[in-house]
Amino acid sequence: MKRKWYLFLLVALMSAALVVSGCGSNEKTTAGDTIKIGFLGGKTGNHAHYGIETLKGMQMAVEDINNAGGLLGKKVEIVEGDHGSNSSEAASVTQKLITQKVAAVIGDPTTGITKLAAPICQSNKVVLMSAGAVGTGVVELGDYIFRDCLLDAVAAPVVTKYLAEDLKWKKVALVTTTGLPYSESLTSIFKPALDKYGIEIVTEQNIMEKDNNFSAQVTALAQKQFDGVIFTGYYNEGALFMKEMRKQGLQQVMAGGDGLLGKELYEIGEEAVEGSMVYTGFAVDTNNAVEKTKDFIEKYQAKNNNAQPDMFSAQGYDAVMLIADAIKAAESADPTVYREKLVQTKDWKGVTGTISFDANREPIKSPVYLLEVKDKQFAVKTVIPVTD
Amino acid sequence: MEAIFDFFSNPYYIQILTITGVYLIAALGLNLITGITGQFSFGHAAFMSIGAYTSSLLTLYLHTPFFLNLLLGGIIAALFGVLLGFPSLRLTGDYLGITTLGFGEIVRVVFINTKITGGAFGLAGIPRETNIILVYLIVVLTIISLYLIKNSRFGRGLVAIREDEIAAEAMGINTLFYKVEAFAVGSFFAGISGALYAHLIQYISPGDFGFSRSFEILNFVVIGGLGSIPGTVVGTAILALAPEFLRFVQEYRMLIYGALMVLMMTFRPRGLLGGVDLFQVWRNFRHKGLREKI
Amino acid sequence: MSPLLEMKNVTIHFGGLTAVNGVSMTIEERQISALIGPNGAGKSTIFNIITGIYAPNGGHIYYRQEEITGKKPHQITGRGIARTFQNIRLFGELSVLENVKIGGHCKGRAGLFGALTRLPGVQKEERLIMEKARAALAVVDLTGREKELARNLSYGDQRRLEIARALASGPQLLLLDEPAAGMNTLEKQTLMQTVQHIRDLGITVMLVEHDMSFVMNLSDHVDVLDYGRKIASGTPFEVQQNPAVIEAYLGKEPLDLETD
Amino acid sequence: MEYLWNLGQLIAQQTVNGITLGATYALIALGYTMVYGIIQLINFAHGEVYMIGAFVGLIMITTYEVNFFVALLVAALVCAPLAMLIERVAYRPLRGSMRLAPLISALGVSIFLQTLMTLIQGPNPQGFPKVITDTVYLLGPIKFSLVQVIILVIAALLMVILNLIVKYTRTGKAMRATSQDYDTARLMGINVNRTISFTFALGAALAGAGGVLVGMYYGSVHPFMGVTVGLKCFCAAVLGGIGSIPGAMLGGIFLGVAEVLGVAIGLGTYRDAIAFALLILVLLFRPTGLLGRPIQRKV
Repeated sequence: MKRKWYLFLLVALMSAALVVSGCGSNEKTTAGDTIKIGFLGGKTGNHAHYGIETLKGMQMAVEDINNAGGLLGKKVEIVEGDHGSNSSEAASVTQKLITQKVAAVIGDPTTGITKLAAPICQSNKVVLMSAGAVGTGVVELGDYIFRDCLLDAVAAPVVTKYLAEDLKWKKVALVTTTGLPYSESLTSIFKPALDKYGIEIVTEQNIMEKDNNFSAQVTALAQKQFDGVIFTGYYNEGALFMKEMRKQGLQQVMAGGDGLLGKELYEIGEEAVEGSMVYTGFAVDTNNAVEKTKDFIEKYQAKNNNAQPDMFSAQGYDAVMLIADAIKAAESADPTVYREKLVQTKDWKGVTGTISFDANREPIKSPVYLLEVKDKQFAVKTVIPVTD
Repeated sequence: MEAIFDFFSNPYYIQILTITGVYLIAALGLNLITGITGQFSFGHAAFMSIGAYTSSLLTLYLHTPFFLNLLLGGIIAALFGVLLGFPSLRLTGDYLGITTLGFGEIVRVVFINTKITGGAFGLAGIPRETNIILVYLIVVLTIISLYLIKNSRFGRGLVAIREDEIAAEAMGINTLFYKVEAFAVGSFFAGISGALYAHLIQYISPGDFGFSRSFEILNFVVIGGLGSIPGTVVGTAILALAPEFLRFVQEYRMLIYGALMVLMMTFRPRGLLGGVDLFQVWRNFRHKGLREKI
Repeated sequence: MSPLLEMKNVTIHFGGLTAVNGVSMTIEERQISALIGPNGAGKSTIFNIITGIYAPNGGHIYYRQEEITGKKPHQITGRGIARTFQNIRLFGELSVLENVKIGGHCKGRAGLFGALTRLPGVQKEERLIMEKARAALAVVDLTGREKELARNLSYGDQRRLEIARALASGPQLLLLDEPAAGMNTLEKQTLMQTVQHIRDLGITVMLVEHDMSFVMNLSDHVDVLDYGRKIASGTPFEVQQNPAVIEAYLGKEPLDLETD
Repeated sequence: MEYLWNLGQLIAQQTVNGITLGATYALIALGYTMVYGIIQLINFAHGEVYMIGAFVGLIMITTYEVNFFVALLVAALVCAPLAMLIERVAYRPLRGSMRLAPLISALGVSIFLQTLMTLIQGPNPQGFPKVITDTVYLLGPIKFSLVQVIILVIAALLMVILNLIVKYTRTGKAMRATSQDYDTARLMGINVNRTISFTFALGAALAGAGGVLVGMYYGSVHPFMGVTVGLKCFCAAVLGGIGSIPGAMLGGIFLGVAEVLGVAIGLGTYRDAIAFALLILVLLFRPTGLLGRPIQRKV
């Protein structure tokens, strides 16, 4: 009998929880008070890092807008939707944001979840602005789907050109993380670029995400001669891969995309990643930064114990600002209306550089920052403008 | 009344109820395999993925009608159930469990390495065909099928295998064949569920159907009460909705979810409705009610 | 007339142990035969070989002149051989009636398709199985207790339920593995009448039993095993006089020759 | 000829790498096999115990700046009571209920510990400081790094200690008796609860040490590191014959070598499937694993 009481208590607690959460989402907000912007991302789970940083950037943008008098005379407010890095939950969360009448959904830097949220936003005619989904086939999912990140299709060729012409690389080893869409897609972009600028791929190796033993692949690499490694995966594997290379006595450096960007790269990789190169659409480069960017960096540091902002927070900031500017231009927070203005964005200046949307709504961003690990820090090696 | 109307006009609630229904179909299939026939299966999500990919690929490349694709998703999943079942159902208990788990992982890795399924990128742009009415219609059909099976010569054979396999054999039941059949039917429902999932979420990737999803479905069945059909319904409803209920505790959500699993098991080791005959409970209730009236 | 069941030179090894060694025997139709012998003589193993749970390493088994050696248990049951188990193996979580209905499995054919469609043929079959089940319960006098759970029955009732379950399959040969174990004298008396009744229904009975008075009073024919070999065979009277049998039992388990 | 020489060298080098990987698998597999041997439970939370061992090692080295070997010892000492607590809270109340109940409870513990660690340490991988220098020894054409040598020596040492405990101590004998026959052991006056607790502690200590070794070898730890490794190590235990201690060692090393060689011949993308494919093959032909006792059908 005693046990049953616990059970009832459990059920009662859960139903109470339902009521509480149900009430929260059901409250009727009159559309006139505020303009709501939805955040879709993981505050918990595997990809929480991206989600938390994106949200920080968004919150700073909203603060700036509200301090400057709001948007169309209204306050802007963020509605948070945490999907716990879980795909089937992401669908419900997106749906929930839409029922809360957000003017736009901003978020998830991961391509998979963006693709999942896209059809829901599209069919409800709500703008989805992903602050980082770099994979292929994203904006094709509908004309309400946007992204504001540096595309690898733009950056990788520019960087390859630099490797070939300035660093005189002739031969490379190409390492892909199979099972990781980001990495596979980046590899498929690098291959024609390497070919175009006359760099030969002497060996291709595959690794797995969350893997930590690369001795087999590195042993295979050791049999070849090459100038450097093109690594298309994430920083965790990249750092461990370089460690294994040094362990086996190989001294080449690697170059890769912004998947390698994270302090973990040198925290895990230590000396092994010194000299490794990473390109990105945003870098804390106080010497060359424009006023707007400097301002963002300072504000971020003031709020976060002097920590430096990363790509995700900067893209989150720009995403909100892009939407806000389109709303301002259209004088309406209705997605079906301001979308027209958003599409026309040309040479828009954000904290991450200049953004234009091309005919397919793909962002063309300039410049590309090439960073280098130096004394356990990312230092800007060169800034390459994108001319196209 | 208005509250109910509000509830059903809120797409967010519709969405989570629909996805719960989709999981319920898979869970009912697993209940047939694990609850009624007593065979461990730790790779149920793999059959969901087979159904999901089959139906999505047919829709995207051959443009065949949705209902046909849905059905084919179930049938192909059932065929794989048979294919896995014949060699592995000779194993028992945990050995069968770990083999099915291995099968699930192999299926996932194969999907990652296959071009036409989009590899690890997954498949996007699957048309939305699933809606709440269709899902619950299939849920009802699934429940009816399970009741029909449970109360038939075939179903008695399955229960006999669960209770005592050697005695079941001695009763003239071809145990291997029956187990494979149960596996096929369970996988069929998983395949249907997967196909519905694909046409609801509109994007699938191999990672959506890993072993954690398999265990999630097993959770629904065990916590509801093995072998009990209402139990599976209750278990799935509670556990599939729990992460949504628990949203208010934010990042402590999964912490509480994990603790709840342990608590539920320690307080009701046979599951919420395990060993409870609802008809009996209802009769007792009515009986009592009558007596009080007199 | 040819025998119902014939074993020729059957041998089985478990690891290094030869549990049954070149045993041949015949079971005549409509008789009650008994298989006796000290503990570990291989009696239950022979049952398991006949019913297909073990495949013998050598020898042949014929049932109605057809070879059934190495067939699967369900095939053998399908041919009309049913059994009970020494350590009761009922379906404990199921009711008495459900247990017996599962026993009647062989009497039907409906599979998955039948379950889902419930065609008239299937319903007729269900009624037939129900009839058989009730009849079998009547034979062992368990009528009226259909809804009880098998595991809640008393030990003696569980043994009788096992017999009913075996009967429901409509066998021509019924193998009873120590049916009287754990029963009191009164229960044994009733059981004896039941077994005789079963024989009168035209069913051949073969039993393994330790209770000698039970065996000697009931059986038409007795085979004696010792260390996996057959050492004697004949009527109860002949067997009791056989010096080899007396020797086998001496010092182990005194042969209870009292035949009250 | 030179090609063959290179190939031979490659295979030999990969085998050495595989054995190192396999030795860490074996350490974790031992915990699975001992617990399964004694209460027939797949302890799915074991992978999380390993993960916590790795984090304890990390914290000891970075925050308390202790010696690597001290960190190893502390990790083992923290994991042992943790596993005993898990057993007490999540498994003991379920002893005697149906087989799947403790399994679900184990999964609950697993989710709980992962989330707890994410809350405390954040979801990102963390670097494990380099505590051992990158010295490389050459044995003919084959390279051994100092880290590899340390892992092999420590793993071997731990397994020897385990064998001594199981074979010669009173509790070890009680463990073996309980795994042979639970009820008889209890009737013989063995304190079954204590023996089971001890088994969990022993397995967890090995896993904790394994976690630190892996953290040091690969230089990173994260809250979800126990999931795949846990499953693979359970595979290794089944492969070797679950319940058998030498079986777990053999299975772990076999799996490690097979995986590394599989990657070397270009099956890298199928890496996670290798363990399971091997397992299924072995089970179909030897249903109780390589060194498992064959099961006799009891009638």
